Formats: sequence, structure tokens, C-alpha cells
Amino acid sequence: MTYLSAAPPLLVRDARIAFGDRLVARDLTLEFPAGRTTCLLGRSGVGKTSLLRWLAGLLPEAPRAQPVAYMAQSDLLLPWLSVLDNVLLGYRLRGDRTALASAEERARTLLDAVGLADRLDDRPGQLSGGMRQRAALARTLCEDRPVVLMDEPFAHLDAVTRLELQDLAARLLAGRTAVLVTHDPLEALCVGHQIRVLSGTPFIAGPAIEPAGVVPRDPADPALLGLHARLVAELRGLAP
Amino acid sequence: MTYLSAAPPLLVRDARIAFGDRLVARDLTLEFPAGRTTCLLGRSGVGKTSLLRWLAGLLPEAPRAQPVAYMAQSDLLLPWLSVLDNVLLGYRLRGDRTALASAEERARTLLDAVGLADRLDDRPGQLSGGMRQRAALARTLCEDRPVVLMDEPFAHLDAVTRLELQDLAARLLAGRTAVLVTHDPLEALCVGHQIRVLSGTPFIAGPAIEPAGVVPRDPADPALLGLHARLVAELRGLAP
Amino acid sequence: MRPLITAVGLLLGWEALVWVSGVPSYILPPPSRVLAVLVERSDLLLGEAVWTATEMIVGLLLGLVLGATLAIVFAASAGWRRWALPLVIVSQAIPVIAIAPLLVLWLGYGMASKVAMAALVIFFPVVSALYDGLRRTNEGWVDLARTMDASPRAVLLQIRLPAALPAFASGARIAAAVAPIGAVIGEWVGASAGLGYLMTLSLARGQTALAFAALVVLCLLGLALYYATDWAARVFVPWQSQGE
Amino acid sequence: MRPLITAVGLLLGWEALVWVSGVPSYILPPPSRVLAVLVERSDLLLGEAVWTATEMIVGLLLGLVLGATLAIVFAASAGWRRWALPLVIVSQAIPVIAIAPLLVLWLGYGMASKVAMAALVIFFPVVSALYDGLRRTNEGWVDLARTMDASPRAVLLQIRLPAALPAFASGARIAAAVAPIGAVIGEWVGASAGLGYLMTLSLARGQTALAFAALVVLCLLGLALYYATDWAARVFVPWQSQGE
Amino acid sequence: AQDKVRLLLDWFVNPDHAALVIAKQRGIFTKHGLDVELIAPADPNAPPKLVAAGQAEYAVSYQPTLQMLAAEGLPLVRVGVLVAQPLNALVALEDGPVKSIADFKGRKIGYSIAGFEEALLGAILEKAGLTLKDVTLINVNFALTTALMSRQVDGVIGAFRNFELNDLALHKAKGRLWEVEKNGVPTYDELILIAKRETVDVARTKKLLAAIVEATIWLKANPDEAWGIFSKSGKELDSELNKLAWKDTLPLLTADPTALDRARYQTFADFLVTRGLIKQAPPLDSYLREIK
Ligand SMILES: Nc1ncnc2c1ncn2[C@@H]1O[C@H](COP(=O)(O)OP(=O)(O)OP(=O)(O)O)[C@@H](O)[C@H]1O
Ligand SMILES: Nc1ncnc2c1ncn2[C@@H]1O[C@H](COP(=O)(O)OP(=O)(O)OP(=O)(O)O)[C@@H](O)[C@H]1O
Ligand SMILES: [Mg+2]
Ligand SMILES: [Mg+2]
Repeated sequence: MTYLSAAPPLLVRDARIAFGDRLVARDLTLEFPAGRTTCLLGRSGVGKTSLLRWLAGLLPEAPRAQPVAYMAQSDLLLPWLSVLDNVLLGYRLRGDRTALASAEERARTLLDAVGLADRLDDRPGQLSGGMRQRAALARTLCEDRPVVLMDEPFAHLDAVTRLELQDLAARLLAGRTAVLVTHDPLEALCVGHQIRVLSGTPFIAGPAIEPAGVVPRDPADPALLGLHARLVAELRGLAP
Repeated sequence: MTYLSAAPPLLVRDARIAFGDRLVARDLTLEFPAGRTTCLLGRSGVGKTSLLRWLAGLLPEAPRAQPVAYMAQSDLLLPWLSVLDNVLLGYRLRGDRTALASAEERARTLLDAVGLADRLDDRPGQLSGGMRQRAALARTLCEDRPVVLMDEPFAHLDAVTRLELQDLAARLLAGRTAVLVTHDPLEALCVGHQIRVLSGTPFIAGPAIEPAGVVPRDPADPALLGLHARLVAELRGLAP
Repeated sequence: MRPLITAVGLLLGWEALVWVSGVPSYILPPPSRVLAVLVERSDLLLGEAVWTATEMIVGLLLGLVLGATLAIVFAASAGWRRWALPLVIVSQAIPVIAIAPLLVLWLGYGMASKVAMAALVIFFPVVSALYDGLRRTNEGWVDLARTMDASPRAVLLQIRLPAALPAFASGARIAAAVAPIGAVIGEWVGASAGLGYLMTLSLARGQTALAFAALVVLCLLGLALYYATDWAARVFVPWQSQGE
Repeated sequence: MRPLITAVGLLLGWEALVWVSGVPSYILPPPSRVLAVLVERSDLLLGEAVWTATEMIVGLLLGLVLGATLAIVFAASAGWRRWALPLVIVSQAIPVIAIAPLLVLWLGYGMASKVAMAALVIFFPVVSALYDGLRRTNEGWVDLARTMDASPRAVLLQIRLPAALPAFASGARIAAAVAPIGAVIGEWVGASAGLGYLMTLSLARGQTALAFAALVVLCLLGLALYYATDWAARVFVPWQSQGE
Repeated sequence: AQDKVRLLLDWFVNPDHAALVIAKQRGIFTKHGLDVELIAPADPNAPPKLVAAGQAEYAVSYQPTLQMLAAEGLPLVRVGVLVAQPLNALVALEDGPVKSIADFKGRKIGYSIAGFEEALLGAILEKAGLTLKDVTLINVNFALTTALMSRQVDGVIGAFRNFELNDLALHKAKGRLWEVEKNGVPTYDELILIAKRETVDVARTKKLLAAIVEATIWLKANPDEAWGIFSKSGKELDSELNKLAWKDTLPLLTADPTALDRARYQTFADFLVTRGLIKQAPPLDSYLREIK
């Protein structure tokens, strides 16, 4: 289930993100290294979602280079499809029957992994908030794309499920270029090959922080503690 | 801004919560002590939201005893109202003009406290996810009710804002009977007078855990560390 | 039970209206007389009702299919929209007398021309409501589909269309309610038949009670069609809201 | 520019249709002839158009107000819904000829009876669409309002109603499109003025070109009213989706 | 083989069509080698146009209508006549305020749109020293008697003498009637048969007229049996009013459907020109065809 072909890096060059006269980013140049997971941290409203949408090619001026899998901040499940069909949405939309048939197995495995094995036929309206988020996560991972963009994918999960799914995600993201927005510095330290903190209006990205070791890291690792403090300080707006 | 009259306790006696043949709780008897904040923890899908809705009188069989302020898991901002008007929604709905006039000051103060002072006239559609959640939080706290029910109120906030708003909430909830669902055991330990873990299907509530000291507690307090481990173990489904 | 009580209540209200307002019975006959005629001429009424009911049902089905197709085409193609939308709007302004000979010329004296006219009246609420619905899909879903490399066609058919089904149901309800009048208007085209014909005939001949008996049958047909459509809409479109 | 190109294109299409299908000009006159008549008789047409436009606009306004009121009443009260909803549905099945004498009896031969008839046609899409919209509010909002001790009235007016405004706009668009035919139907009631009257008269005298000139003016009025309503709907209901 | 013929009636089937219905029901058309389909249109304006467009071989129409359509250039010709006198009349209630035509001054008169009733009324009023400006004209569509009985109008033009008086009588009201041809309007043929100018089939038309003659003779001789046949030919036809009208209509049916009085057409064309309904009278031969 890992992605074998070479994943591309993601490049942002001189980008400008604005809504009306609200400038979110200006002259933004950033690189997300190929085949690695970058975690984005930043105060609420700084522009993380906007950057992710830019990377997904969803903002008007944004280019759309390579296929991506995008998980938005809200779950965006379609109320008229079962959980399984929601997870297979991409394959259904692309209308490739053979791919769809072979993806179904993958979807079931993923739904099992996120703990929804017994809810395949439920409608999203029958799920709890966390279940919905897990279904959306399964859908994103089922897409099997070289680039994966995820906006707060674990926000509604309990601590235990969260750790399990961080592991799952880290495993499935191996070899892909992933950008993951999170509000939990520890989570960023566990699943990210590198971490960038966005701050300011218009925002700028802080230097890449690259904890040692392989992902997923153990949250109990004392080496992460110092970095955690540094990240929180950066978030507070204090230079590291 | 604290609530002065005596807040009532919340009692659940022999309650049954079910959706179709999905039994969420049976013979549930629980008490939430008056004037204190209880944090609910539990695995995703265990029934936290359902219990909160039961307490708010929103489930068919649920009694509705006292006025509550209820913050749902999704923000439920009305897209056609400005942020300020969304916060004042309760007063507008009750149609009491004098109360509305006097509440506006309070709403502005609260919006300032949650960092939205410069977004009063924005529509919800122009806000980021975290901003929306902060607006919903401000709305809930603006209601000034003896009983406050909050479902994952800080899920979309960054670590720093989260701490600030936990403080704010703890201050404003003083003297009220509050039930707060969260997925972060540390958060529960910081803001809750007592903590209960829900587990099982149908769920049962674990024994009340009451950390020492006054809320909001310092998350760095080493005394909380042991309790944290105990909570995570309980979440894992291991008896403490 | 309830619909029956309602019906009896309405009939009593009508009877009372006749007595209180003193409307002459050749303008508004009391229901008692209409009921008598209804029973007496049930044979005649039934025959015409079958004809009109057929027009209504075929017209509604045609209107639904045509309306849905057009709405989808409009949502899919700006070109079509630019050319055909004004045409569709304009089509609603055309009185039957202006094009009745044209329809006969093309479709003959039989039911086809009547159904065509009925469908012309019925299809518009469907186009309009569904097209509106297709335009106001939750943009989040559309964005998601775009990241999944969905073709515009797939977005339309698999995202926008199901999301707009409540709007379609709304349009279908309106269409069902106007189907009777659509059928009656259609009866102005081609040869004389149906309840509308019977009504015109009996009104011109001073048989107001018979005309109102025909009207009662028409109303019952209309109610039946409306509630059938409403029921179908509830069964087949269980999700209600447009957004999340 | 664009509407102009569309209009010219449609006229060319019509001309082509006439030539290709060989429809005789006393059934469907070619646009060239209609335009000539349009210019020649512009005086007459304008006078009748003012009359019909007044009926359309007053009918639409009345229909919007009446429709919105009824929809809100239906959403508020199950009792009213049970009694009046079938009545409203049935009202759509009533052909004008059946109640024309009644309307004249009550409202006289002036514009009132015509506007009443037009409003009867126009108000239904508004009731139906708005009532549908009021029924399918995001339940989360309603629950929230309930925890805020909102009265049912406040929930209806401050939550359900604004949430249903896109549905209202949808109904208003349909209403605007059927307003011209509503006005023409209204002119069936004791008319001696208006485009519908002019059309009937000229068709009876074999002056098909004049009838179609009147029809063109009617269609233009219809388009103008539709696009004005569409514009108003966009401006006053900027939020689009029902849910979140 | 039978010659298939479509014949459009002017309106819904009524006793005015007695000869046609009887000819069909008693097989008289068949006997003359014709398979006639009688089509009652819902829209009274449509039949002449459909005949002109070749959608039917014959239609029942009215002399004034034919003359107006001919003036508009429709390729129609009159090939026969069913009722060779006007049926149209001005009617008021006997117990109403109107005792003579002059009494209409300042009152309301209803009409149903046929295109020329206004002209008829104008002529009638002028004879009584009034003009159209002295009355209010109101289109009451087909509800002539209803409008009259409910006193929303004081008189109606466009009433047929064989129907509307009976209709009033059935509602226990009595009407006062002024025949148009005796009050300033030249006489004309109320019901005629028309065909398309370019394609009139003389042989077939002869057969058709012959069948109509035969049917007319028979039904005048056997009115009761004929009523029985007529009223059973359609469920909606068996009404009290039709039964009363039947008696009044039979004498009005012309014995000679082939007759043509050219002078009558010339006079009426001049009348239409004077009343401003047509600009110029088309040549008589362009729309009259005598089938002998
Ligand atoms: N409307 C509904 N219809 C059917 N089942 C429902 C409905 N709402 C909740 N459930 C079920 O009830 C159970 C409890 O759901 P609830 O939302 O209370 O969980 P939760 O503890 O809040 O979870 P989370 O942490 O994921 O929000 C779940 O199994 C869910 O699928
Ligand atoms: N559609 C929009 N219209 C106007 N302003 C917008 C829109 N979307 C975002 N913004 C503004 O852009 C800024 C960045 O928003 P964004 O959603 O990217 O923040 P974020 O970092 O994702 O925040 P959060 O952590 O709260 O989700 C905010 O000030 C927000 O108000
Ligand atoms: Mg965001
Ligand atoms: Mg929940």
C-alpha cells in the first residue's frame, strides 16, 4: 500500500494569496520536499488552510501541477452516499471501473483501520463527529496520490484513536509528499519529517524544523520536549 | 461577569439514549455537581455528543429542566448574520430589547477576548475554521446561563489560543454547572473540577476524577502527569 | 380519516359561502347540487377524467424528464444557457391560442398536441428549481471533486445533481400542482375532449353545476397527483438540506 | 451586447424555421413580418403593453406577498396547513373560465379581477418553494435556537425564514416567468384591454402577424421581469446554500 | 374505397351541426362514398387556418369570419352553407331596464370574442341613434347568459337566437331579442362550409353537399328520431338545453346547402369595409365557389 513512483516536491514561488483586500500572503516562496511529510503550525487565522487550498490548486490564481489528495478542514462527506461509497468517491468520480473495483478492497481495509468496519453502509448523518472525520481520512488515504494535503485531520479524535491514526497516516504517507496542518505541536513532531510555523499578517513561514529519527516518532521521546517548547514559543510570536 | 445566582446540579436518572436499534446508553444515572465544570472524555463514537444533547433537552425523550447554553460540535453560525449578530443570537431570538442592548457590550468584550475584535462585521463565510469556533464559543459564553454545555469547544484552535481560551472559559464558567466534552486529557485536567470517562457500548461513565487545586490548573503541574496517564489508560479501555 | 374531515369541512365552507354571499347558483352552484350532478353524470365525467388524467400524467412525466434534462444542460454548458434559457423563459409567456394551430399542424388533433402543451406548462418549474439547485451546491464538495480530477460532467452528475435533488423535488411538487391546469390548457389544442372541454362546454351552455362537477373531479385528480409526487419526493430524496 | 446577439440569433432561428418547415404565415408569421407590424402598430402595442405590464407587476408583487405569507403560516401552524394546503393546491387546478364570473361578481370588470386572477397563478410557486425551504432548515440551527429558549415564532422568522430565502428566490423566479401568462389569463376575465386581449382579437380576425407582434412584446415584458427578479434575488439573497 | 374526409366544426358539437351529425350517424356520408371524420376543435379560431394549411379538407365557419380571413389573404373558399341566415342577436333581460335599443345608452354590453361583434353592435347602435361610445363593451367570453342573468351586463351581443333564449328560459328568465339583420346589419350566412382554395375537390364536395341535403331532409321529417340519434352520439350532448335548442334549430337549417347569393356577400363585404374591419373587400370570386 505504499506509493512507489517518485513523488514530486511542492514548490510555491512568489505566490500571493488574498481575499478581497485581506492579504493573507505576499511574495510567498516555499518548498515542500519530495517524498516527505511537512507539518504546518500557526495561529488560528494565519492562513494555513488558504496555503493548503493554494497547493491543491483551489484558489483562483493557483496553478495545479500534479494530482493531489486533499482533506479539507470540514469533512465534506456526501450525505446521500454510504460511508464506503464516500471513501470511494474519487474512483467513482473518475469513472474508471477497473480502478474502482480494485480500490474497494483498499477502502474496506482503510475503513477497518480507522475503526469503521461495521459502519460501511451507514449514511454520514448517522455517524458521530469523530467517525465522520475518520471516514474523511480514509477517503483521503484511499486516493493513493503522490501528493497528500491534510487540514487538521485528527482534530475531532480522542487521544488514543489519534495516536493510532497518526501511525496509520505516517505509514501510508511514506514516500509521498505530504503537507499536514495541525494545531498540536506534539503531533507535528511525531508525524512530520519537517515542521514549519506560519506567523504574521501577511504570513511568512519560519525555518524548517527537522527533528531527528524516523516517523512516526514516539511522543514520549524526551528529545521532542525541547522542540515542543520552541514551537510553542514560535507560535506565541517569539523568535526561537 | 460571573454568574451569581445558584446554579443547579444536572441529574440524569435511568436515561436511555438510542438511535433506532443503536443503543448508546441504557439505565444511565449520572450527576453533574452544581456550580462545577465536568469534563467528559471518551473514545470517538462512544456517545459524548449524544449525552450532551440529552442534557440540553434536544433528544426526543429528554426532559428540559433549566436554561442552558449549548455549544455544538459544529459551529452552527448563521451565514446571513455578522459575527457580532451571531454572538447575540440568543438575545435576538428571545426578542428582549433591553437585554439585547445590554448584552451587546458583553458580546464585544467576549469577541475581543477571543481575538475577533476586528472581525465583528464579517460574515461567518469569511472566517477561518478556528475563528468560526471562537465566534461560537463567544456566543455560548455570551448567553450567561447557569448551565453550560460545550462539545469540543477548542478542537480547531492552535495550542496558544487554546490555552488562552481555556483560561477565559474557566473564568467565565466559575459558579456555573458546566459539562465540557474534550478529546485532550490534559485540557480536561486543566479546566475540569472533575473528569469522567465514558466507555463501552452502551456506555457507562467511569468514576469521577477530581484533580486537586483550583481551575484553571497549570498544564505544566507535574501532579497532573500521573492523572494524564490514568486517563489515557481508561480511554484505552483498561481499568485504572 | 383526516383528509376526509378536511374535505367535508371544505365542502361545508363552500355551501356556507354560497348561502351567505347569496351568489346565484348559475355562477357558483352549492356543493349539494354539484354532488348530485357528480353522481348523476358520473359516466360522462369518468370518461373525460380518464382523458384528462392521462394528459396530466404523461404531461408531468414528460415535463419532469424534459425539465431535468434542460436544467442539467444549462448547468453544464454556458453556451446552451445563453441561447436556450431566454427561450425557456419566453416559452412561459406564450398563450395557447397563439400556437394551438401550430401544434395541430405538427402533432395532429390527437392527444400528442395536448400533452405537448401541458408539458410546456409543467416543465418550467422543474427546469427553474433544479437549475437553481444545481447552481448552489456546497462549494466545498465541488472543490473536493476537483482535487479528485473529476470531469465537469462527473461533478455535475455525481455531486451537483444529487445535491440538487431536494430542489428538484420542490420543482416537481409545483409541477404536479400545475399539471391539471396544464392539461386543461392543453385541451384547447386539437380536438375537443377532457374535463376542460366539458367545463367550457357546460359553462357556455349554462350548465354550471356540471361544469363544477367536472372541476371537482379535476381538483381531486390534482390533489391525488400532488400527494403522489410529494410522497415520491419524500421516499426518493430522504436527505433534505442542500449544505453539509 | 450579448443579449442582443442572442436575440438576433433567435430571430434568425425563427425565420429559418418558418422557411424550412414551410409553415404558412397565417399560422406562424416570419419575424420579418412581425417586426414590420411591431414598428407599424407600435402605438397600439405600447398602449396594451402598459396595461398588461401593470397587471404583471401588481400580480407578481401580490403573489410574492401572498405566497410568502401563506408559506409562513403553513410552516407555523399544522392546523392551517391541514385546511388550507389542499385548498391552495386545488386553487391551481381551477381554470379561469370556471371562476371568471365569480371574480367579476366580486371584483367588477376593472383591473382588480385581472390582477386577482394573475396573482392566483403567480402565488403558487412562491408558497410551494418557500414552504419547502422552511421545512428543510438545517436542524442544528433549530436545535441551537431551542436551547436559547426561542419561541417557535422566533425560530420561524429568524432562523427558518432567512435560511429559506434562497428557496424563496427560486420560487420568485418561477413566479416572474409565469407572470406574463398569469396576466394574459387574467385578461380572460372581462377584458377590453391588454396584450392577451389584443392577441385573441387579432387571431380571430386572421391578423396573425399582429397577434405575434403582441406576443413578442409580451415575451419581452416577461424576460425583463424575469431578469429583474433574478437580479433582485442575487442582490438580496447573497448567501446561497441551505445548510452550513 | 371510401374517400377519407376531415371536417372541422366551428366549435363544440351542438344542434347547429345537426345535419352533419345525422349524416354521419345514419351512414349517409358512407352511402355517398365518404368517410367523414367530424372534429370539434376547442379553439374556435383554429379551424379556418387548419383548413388553409391543409390539416383538414373542410371546416364549418361563419361568413364574416371568412370574409375577414380572405381579406387577410388566407386561401379559403366557401363551398356550401348550413344556416343561410344570421343567428346572432342582441339580447337583454325582459324584466331589465332595457326595453329598446336606445335604452342601452350608458349601459354595459357583453360579448364573446369572435372578432366582429363590435362591428355588429356599432351598426345596431347607430340605427338607434347611439354610438359605441355610449355603451361600455365587456368581453365576457362564453359566459353570455351568466353575465346577463347576474346583471353584470345589461345586454349581450353574440347570442345565438336558438340557444341563449332557451338557456335563459331554463334558468327561469325571459329574454328580449333584437335580430341583427333587422337592426342595421346586412343579412349574412351564419354557418358555411369552407375549403382550401387551391385544393377544392369539386366532385367530393358535391357528394358531401348531397349527403347533407339528404340528412337535412330526413331530420326535418323525423325530428324526434333525429334528436334521439343526435343526443346519443355523445354523452355530453344529451342536455335539456340542446333538446330545447334542437326544436328551434331545425327550421333554421337550410334546405339547399349549395345555394349562393353573391349580392349578399358583396353587401356584407362593403359593410365590413365601412365598419373598418377590413381595408379592402377582396374579389368575390377569390373566396366564393359555387358547387352545382
Ligand atoms: N442521528 C443519528 N442517527 C443514528 N445514529 C447516531 C446519530 N447520532 C449519533 N449516532 C450514533 O450514536 C453513537 C454516539 O454518537 P455521538 O455523536 O454521541 O459520539 P461522540 O462520543 O460524540 O463521538 P465523537 O467523539 O466522534 O464526536 C455513534 O455510534 C453514532 O453513530
Ligand atoms: N472565503 C474567504 N473570504 C474572505 N476571507 C477569507 C476567506 N477564507 C479565509 N479568509 C481569511 O483569510 C485568513 C486566513 O484564513 P485561513 O482559513 O487560511 O486560516 P487558518 O490558518 O486555516 O486558520 P484556522 O487555524 O483557524 O483554520 C483569515 O483571516 C480569514 O478570515
Ligand atoms: Mg484552517
Ligand atoms: Mg461528538
